[in-house]
Amino acid sequence: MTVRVQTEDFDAGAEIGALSSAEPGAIPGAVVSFTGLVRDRHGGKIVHAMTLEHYPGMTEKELMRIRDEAMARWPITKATIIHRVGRLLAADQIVFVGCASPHRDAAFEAARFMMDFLKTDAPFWKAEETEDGTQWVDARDSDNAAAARWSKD
Amino acid sequence: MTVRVQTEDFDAGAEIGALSSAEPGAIPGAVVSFTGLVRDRHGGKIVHAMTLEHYPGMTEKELMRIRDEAMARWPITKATIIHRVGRLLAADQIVFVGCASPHRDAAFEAARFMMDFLKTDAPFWKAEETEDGTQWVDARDSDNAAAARWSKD
Amino acid sequence: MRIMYFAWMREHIGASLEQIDKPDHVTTVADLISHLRGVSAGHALALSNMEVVRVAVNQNYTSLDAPLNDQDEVAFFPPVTGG
Amino acid sequence: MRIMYFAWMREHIGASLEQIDKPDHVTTVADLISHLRGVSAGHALALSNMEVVRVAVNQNYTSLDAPLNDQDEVAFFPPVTGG
Repeated sequence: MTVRVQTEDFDAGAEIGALSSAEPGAIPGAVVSFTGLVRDRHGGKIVHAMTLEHYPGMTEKELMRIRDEAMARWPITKATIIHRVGRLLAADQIVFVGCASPHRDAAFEAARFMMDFLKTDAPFWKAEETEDGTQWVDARDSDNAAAARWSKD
Repeated sequence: MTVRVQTEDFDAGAEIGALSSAEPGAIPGAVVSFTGLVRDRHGGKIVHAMTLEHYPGMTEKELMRIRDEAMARWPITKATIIHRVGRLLAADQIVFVGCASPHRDAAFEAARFMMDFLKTDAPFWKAEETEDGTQWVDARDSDNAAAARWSKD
Repeated sequence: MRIMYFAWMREHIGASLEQIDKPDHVTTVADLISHLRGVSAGHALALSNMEVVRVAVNQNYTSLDAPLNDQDEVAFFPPVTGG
Repeated sequence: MRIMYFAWMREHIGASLEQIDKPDHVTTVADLISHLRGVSAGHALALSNMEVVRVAVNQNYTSLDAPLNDQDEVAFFPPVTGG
């Protein structure tokens, strides 16, 4: 049950190991993880690095809300969200979302749900460094559409 | 681009690292992984261990077919399927499926697709050791339903 | 009140945090925005198009008609782009 | 032909591999099953309910009416349970 905002890198394998561990009788059959990387090309330009800014306090609160909502909607035994902040280089890891469940469908859906809402709700902003200088990344309509598909109407 | 059937354990973090690597200009933004574990309880019984039997030759062929089909359907840059065989203890890792893509939706869908078809098409059979002795595990209707949802019609 | 700005809004305004006394006529987020637009050209620019501005009061997303009081922390920021 | 059996089918039959000469009257998978049912009680038991048996010829899934020739590798096994 981990939500972390940090400048340091993370070890996806260690996080999957932590999600896999359980009391006797409760070993989850399925662990799904998403690892996001800094792309080195965006909109036709070479990206050297990016800086991630966030809203300390609100970020952790939103990430916990997203994780709690996932745990309320699916039978998941553990969930982890890690997001890095500060300056990152191309190919660096940015984000890890993972969860464990007795059921693979639940693990896949909950992980995807957490990523979709992290993209629209968690207060992080990316500034990309390209050959043309540093620019704030625009939000994408496709991310709002991805989050909207989970609404229960 | 890896398909492996092996008795040894695997390192999910190292596999995610391998999926993340790319030529300059092609760093994928998204890596999704599924790690399957030996559950220690099934149908109300405590499971101590299980033995995985497979059909050497056909197994690798089916896994490559599943991976190739995923790569034809989604824009994924790399995909890995690893399945262990032989005797495994409760909580051991059994299976790893992972893929990398520029798009998180594609990475999530392709990984889930590969797991669904691995469950119905790859010739592996589990015999579980419980307090009542060793028993072959029955196939589940829910797995056929999961694979059927990808049919294009 | 504490007013916070992030990303390009912070750059336009030149500060990430302002501490102000809530004017009496400011009772909602919309009132606060009208007030802030008069503070400087940077404020006016940052708050010119509310379509691309999100508002949080006390670290919860909220709408323009939300009520405010003097102890509130109000944050303005562009649509988020993490992950 | 090479005939292979896996999981509980292998246990019923007591062997994972049989090498046989294809009898002339065996031209399809269905013919082969009829033939094998006469080989032993174990074969008859393993092949009694084809609803729970999958067939592969030369390592590809196939149906009961698929044609066979003497060089084929034919595998019988229960629905798979890996992953």
